Amino acid sequence: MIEFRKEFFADERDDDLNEVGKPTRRQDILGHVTGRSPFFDDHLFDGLLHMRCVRSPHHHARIRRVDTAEAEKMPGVVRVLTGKDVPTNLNTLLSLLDFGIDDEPILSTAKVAYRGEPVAAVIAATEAQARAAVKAVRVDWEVLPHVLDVEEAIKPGAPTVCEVYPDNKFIYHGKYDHQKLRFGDVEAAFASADHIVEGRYQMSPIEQAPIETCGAIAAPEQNDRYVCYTSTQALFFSLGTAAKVLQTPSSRLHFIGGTVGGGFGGKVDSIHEPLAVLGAMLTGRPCKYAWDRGEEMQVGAPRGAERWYIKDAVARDGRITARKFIGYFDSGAYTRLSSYAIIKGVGHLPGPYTIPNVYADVYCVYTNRTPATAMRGFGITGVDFAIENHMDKVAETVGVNPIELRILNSYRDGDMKAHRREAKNCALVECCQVVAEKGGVTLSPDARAATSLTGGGGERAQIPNFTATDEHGRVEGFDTGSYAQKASAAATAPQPPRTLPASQQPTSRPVQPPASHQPAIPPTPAAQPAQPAPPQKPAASRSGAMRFSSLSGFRRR
Amino acid sequence: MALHRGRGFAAINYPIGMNLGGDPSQALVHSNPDGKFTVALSAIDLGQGMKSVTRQIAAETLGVPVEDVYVDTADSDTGPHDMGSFASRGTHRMGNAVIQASQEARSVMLEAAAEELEVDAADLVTDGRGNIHVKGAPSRSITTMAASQAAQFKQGRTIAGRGIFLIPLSEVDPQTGEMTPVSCFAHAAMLVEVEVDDETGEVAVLDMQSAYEVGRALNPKLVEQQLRGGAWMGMSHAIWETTEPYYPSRDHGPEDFNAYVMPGPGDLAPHHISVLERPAPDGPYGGKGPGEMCANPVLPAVVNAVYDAVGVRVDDLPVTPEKVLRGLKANGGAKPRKAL
Amino acid sequence: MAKKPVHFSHNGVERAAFADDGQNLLEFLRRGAGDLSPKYGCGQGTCGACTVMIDGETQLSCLVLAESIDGKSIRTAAGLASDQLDPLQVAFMDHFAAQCGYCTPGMLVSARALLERNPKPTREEVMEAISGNLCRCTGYEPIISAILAVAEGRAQA
Amino acid sequence: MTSTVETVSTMAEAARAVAQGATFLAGGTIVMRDVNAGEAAPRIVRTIDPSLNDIRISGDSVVLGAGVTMAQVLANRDLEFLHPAARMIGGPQVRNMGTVGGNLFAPHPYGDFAVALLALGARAVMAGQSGGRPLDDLMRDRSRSPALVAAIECPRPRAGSFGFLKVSRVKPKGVSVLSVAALLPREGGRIRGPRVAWGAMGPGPMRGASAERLLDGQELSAATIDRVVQAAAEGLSPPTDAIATDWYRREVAGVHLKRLLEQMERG
Repeated sequence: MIEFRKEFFADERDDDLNEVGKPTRRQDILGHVTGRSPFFDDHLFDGLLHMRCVRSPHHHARIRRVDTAEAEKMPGVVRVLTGKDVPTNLNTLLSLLDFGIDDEPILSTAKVAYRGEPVAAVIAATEAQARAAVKAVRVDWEVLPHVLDVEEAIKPGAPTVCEVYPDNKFIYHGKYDHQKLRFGDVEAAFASADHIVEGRYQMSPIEQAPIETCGAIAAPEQNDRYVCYTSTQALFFSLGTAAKVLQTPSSRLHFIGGTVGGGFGGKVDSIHEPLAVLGAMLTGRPCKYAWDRGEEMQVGAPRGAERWYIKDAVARDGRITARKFIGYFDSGAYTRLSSYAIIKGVGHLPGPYTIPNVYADVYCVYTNRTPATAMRGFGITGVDFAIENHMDKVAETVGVNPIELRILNSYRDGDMKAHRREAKNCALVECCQVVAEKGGVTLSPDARAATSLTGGGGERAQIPNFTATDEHGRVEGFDTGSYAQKASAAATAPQPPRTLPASQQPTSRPVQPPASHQPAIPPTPAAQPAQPAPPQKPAASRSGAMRFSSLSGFRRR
Repeated sequence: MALHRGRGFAAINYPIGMNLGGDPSQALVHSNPDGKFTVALSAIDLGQGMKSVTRQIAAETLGVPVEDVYVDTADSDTGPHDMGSFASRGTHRMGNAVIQASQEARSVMLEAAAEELEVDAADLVTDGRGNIHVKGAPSRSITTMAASQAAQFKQGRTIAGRGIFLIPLSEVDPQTGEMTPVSCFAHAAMLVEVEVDDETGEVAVLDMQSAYEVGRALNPKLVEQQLRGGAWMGMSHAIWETTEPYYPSRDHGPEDFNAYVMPGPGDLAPHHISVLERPAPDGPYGGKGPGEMCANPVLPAVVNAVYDAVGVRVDDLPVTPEKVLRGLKANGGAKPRKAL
Repeated sequence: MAKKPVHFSHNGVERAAFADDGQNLLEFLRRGAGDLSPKYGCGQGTCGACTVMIDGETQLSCLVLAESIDGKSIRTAAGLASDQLDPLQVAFMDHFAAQCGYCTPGMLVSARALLERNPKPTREEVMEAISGNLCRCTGYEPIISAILAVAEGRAQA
Repeated sequence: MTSTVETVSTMAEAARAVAQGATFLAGGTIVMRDVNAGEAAPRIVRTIDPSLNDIRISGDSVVLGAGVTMAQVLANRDLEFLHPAARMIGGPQVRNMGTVGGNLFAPHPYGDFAVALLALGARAVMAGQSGGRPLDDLMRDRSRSPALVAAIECPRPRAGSFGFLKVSRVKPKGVSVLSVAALLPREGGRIRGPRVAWGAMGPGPMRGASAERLLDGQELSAATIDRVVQAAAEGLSPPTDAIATDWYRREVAGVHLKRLLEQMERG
């Protein structure tokens, strides 16, 4: 049930290699079948302590008081940690790459913004004792209004989920409350289109569901160092995060992993390592922090939901002449990796097709749910679902065979893509042809004759003469800068960013097309009226000191 | 009751790696005195086969049998920096770093061999079976073990190499989104056949016909693992899974695998895979990364197939029996289209 | 905390150890007996990663009270190979039936139990036998193929 | 709360402990899960009393010790009428562990074996008490069992008069969208005293009163089935969970009952 179609692109390939291309057995397979592969939890320690977290039962609540006194007296309990025990109790994962502002406490102290958010961590001799003590921690909550829907969250007056982003939208480049893609002029194309095809698509939140849950074991090692066995998908992300959160030189941390029971994106967040190492530091004993299955599913970050609105201008023959996207990523309560997934997703638009006019506004939206993170196909799977569902509607609208439609619009070598780079190494046409052949779908002679190597370039290689740009969604309060250098800009921002009132928003041309053209696309989000000043955002970690990031070198924090 | 069959199609491309932070990966390669090589990484094998594919790449580049290479990962004390295993970056980024490290180690190994054979290193080739010989003169040869021993105990050479992959940091234009997002793309097309029960809304996947373009298939069995398992996951995303069944409500979120439904062995559909290989010019031996994109075409293909079967288009995933049944009731029953 | 003595046969070796009150067999085997082949996947009985054989029957060790195995015989994936690998282990290698490897020990125990009571299972019987063992990587097909290959004598032992 | 487990040698001792508030541990699939989650009662009792696993077959009824597992049911040819239900409980491991007695108390969405027993008119024999008590009583409030169940007495249905169906999202093993069991005794072609029971259509296994009413005294004709299907969900209060909404369960209850009845009619 698998074939290798070597006849395709044969002249681009030298198939005469010694090892590459061979069906060699996996290096790790003997360990797997004998049960000897060393996963993080397969390292045994005498006197291992177990950590479990006290979690919010509310979607959104202020923390009035955390009382750990009773829990501390419970059998087996060695220590109960709260936010004050965490040296740097505010982080954002991509801060290691200077992308984004620290927005998420390790153990929250002021408020919680999703159900399951940790506010204390119990360390006990057995897991059962830790579970029992978790129930004995008393938290005095003041429940706050919450918002769960992305489009509700960006309406004026919605509760602020994360004080760093008071309008519930991530700020791109210190300038805009969304990421823009502008290529040509979609509105002009809509105005002259034979057909307009619109759709709304909702990608569901999904659990990575590795059979091994996420976790780490840390233990004191010689020379004042700590070893950490971890299920991480990104060893140095986790190491760098632990060093930052614990304010400890990375040289004191010895991270071991690499043999992981499935990840699918759910083991990038580096949630467990800092707390496991902190537990080992504060108790002087080996300490394990891992999710149980219920936590893995509801507290562990899922693939975030995405909502997409797509509007196409289509010519009678099926050629798509313009495509407009409005996208909302549901980031949950904090940023984690969603802000970057949008960059990646925008670079992917409009899918594997050459469309002369493309527009996208994509929002990273905060809601009172479990923060989202990476999952297999991060930033792409959701929008591909939307695009390919939409392509089917286009095919039906113009009465073209769905496979034929893809080939007709497919990108070819030499075409200009919407992010202004030339398409190379394309192979979509051939994939479509092979599947059509296997499925007994008859294609037209043109579609059969098409190739990825031909038909591209020339006029299709040109960047449009005119691209409509605009300033909507402009915010003030950040220094402008590249998306990759924004942490330093944030450090100097005196106030949380604000969206400018509509009257003050500069626009180079109207971006709102006539309403009749796009009933399914919600209006471009209107600027929000000024709100009362949000609670002061935590600023503890934003001193000006230089620190070393193991991922991106020295930088100012 | 009636069961209705329908077919749905989707095609996708997939970006390999990411532009964030230059997306670096490093590798160190060295031999022991027996001519056996260790590749030290801090990459993660999540099941995708990182240890195995880098092992084959190292062996190919070094010119030694794969059995003579062991990939040691991940230990932050010994493995140099790597961004991690995500974004379909592992094979491409780490593969390139391993090639570079292996090339450097190989050149030292050939110099050691050249000194023993008293020839010019540039005239030497490896046979991939543990021997180094003069090009065109197989009898003038030395084993990699002998060369390594000479390097260690006689010549004082370190048969080792360092490699890194790094792309220039790409800015993103705030106004237009101009950027260099990634370096290459994988591709796929998928035709799914489903059967829909018009009384219950239940959808069964009957058959999947796919074509995946993955760059060079560096290990065809590892590629097949990804494509088969990934397509299963795509089918699962399409019809079964979600952490929030009533999104955006947070109610009834599953907390175990009985409530978090995924297709079982009895829900499988035959999956007929065709692999196309258009080597990526910047990929390790032309390899890309099939690990993520394999799932993506299945989701829309299933949605399109359900529409083809009964005329109900479910625009919000997953395609639960309830959504299909509500659609059928709204349409006044099944409206088979059979357009494909 | 009360400790309870447990005598049991572990992959053919007689052993004695103390179980904690309320301790499950999974923890007991892993931390008490040093057998790391059964894996924790859920602690709820819903994933099968902790599957072991108790007196020849597959059970979920996370849901077995450790002290209840007193006098019983436990087999785990770590005990499948003797002088040589079990044919199922070889078939799993040949068929690329493992990716991350985390479900593999439990899957192999379920497969072994199947073949011991039914050496010539149909595909449906294989699917039924592994239906309590979740795999997130493979899509099951290579696992089914590997087990059928052993049953049909196609795998090399 | 951490839990303490006592092991006693007889059912009588176990029954005393249960009367004092202890939780009884049998197969472990329910109680050990709670122990692992730190949700179990502080005091747990188990017994090694072998009578718990007795199976006694007589002409018109069977007695199953409360500790009989699903696998033991499946291994017994005299219990063939219970095989369709036993086969649908969990995967192989769970069937090797889960017991007849435990299934009576399995929370939603579990308890499909109890659905079959309820339709069959089984009675629960309580430890230390003589005579059985109808499962209908026990199922009314499963959270408060009056005593420890020692065994189940179950009448043997006449061939072809009993059927069971479970609907899952996952195959071959998955939890219930719903399950339904029907006992249709016939007299001269007409159904007399039918019993229909539902799983996952209420807080626990429930009798389907409306279906029973419409079946009683009727021939199992297409017209009868149509009437039953229309009213199938009446009086039921299905929960909404991750698997399905109450709306969906109501919508398809009749469809699946129809399929069960047609399957029984075909034989």
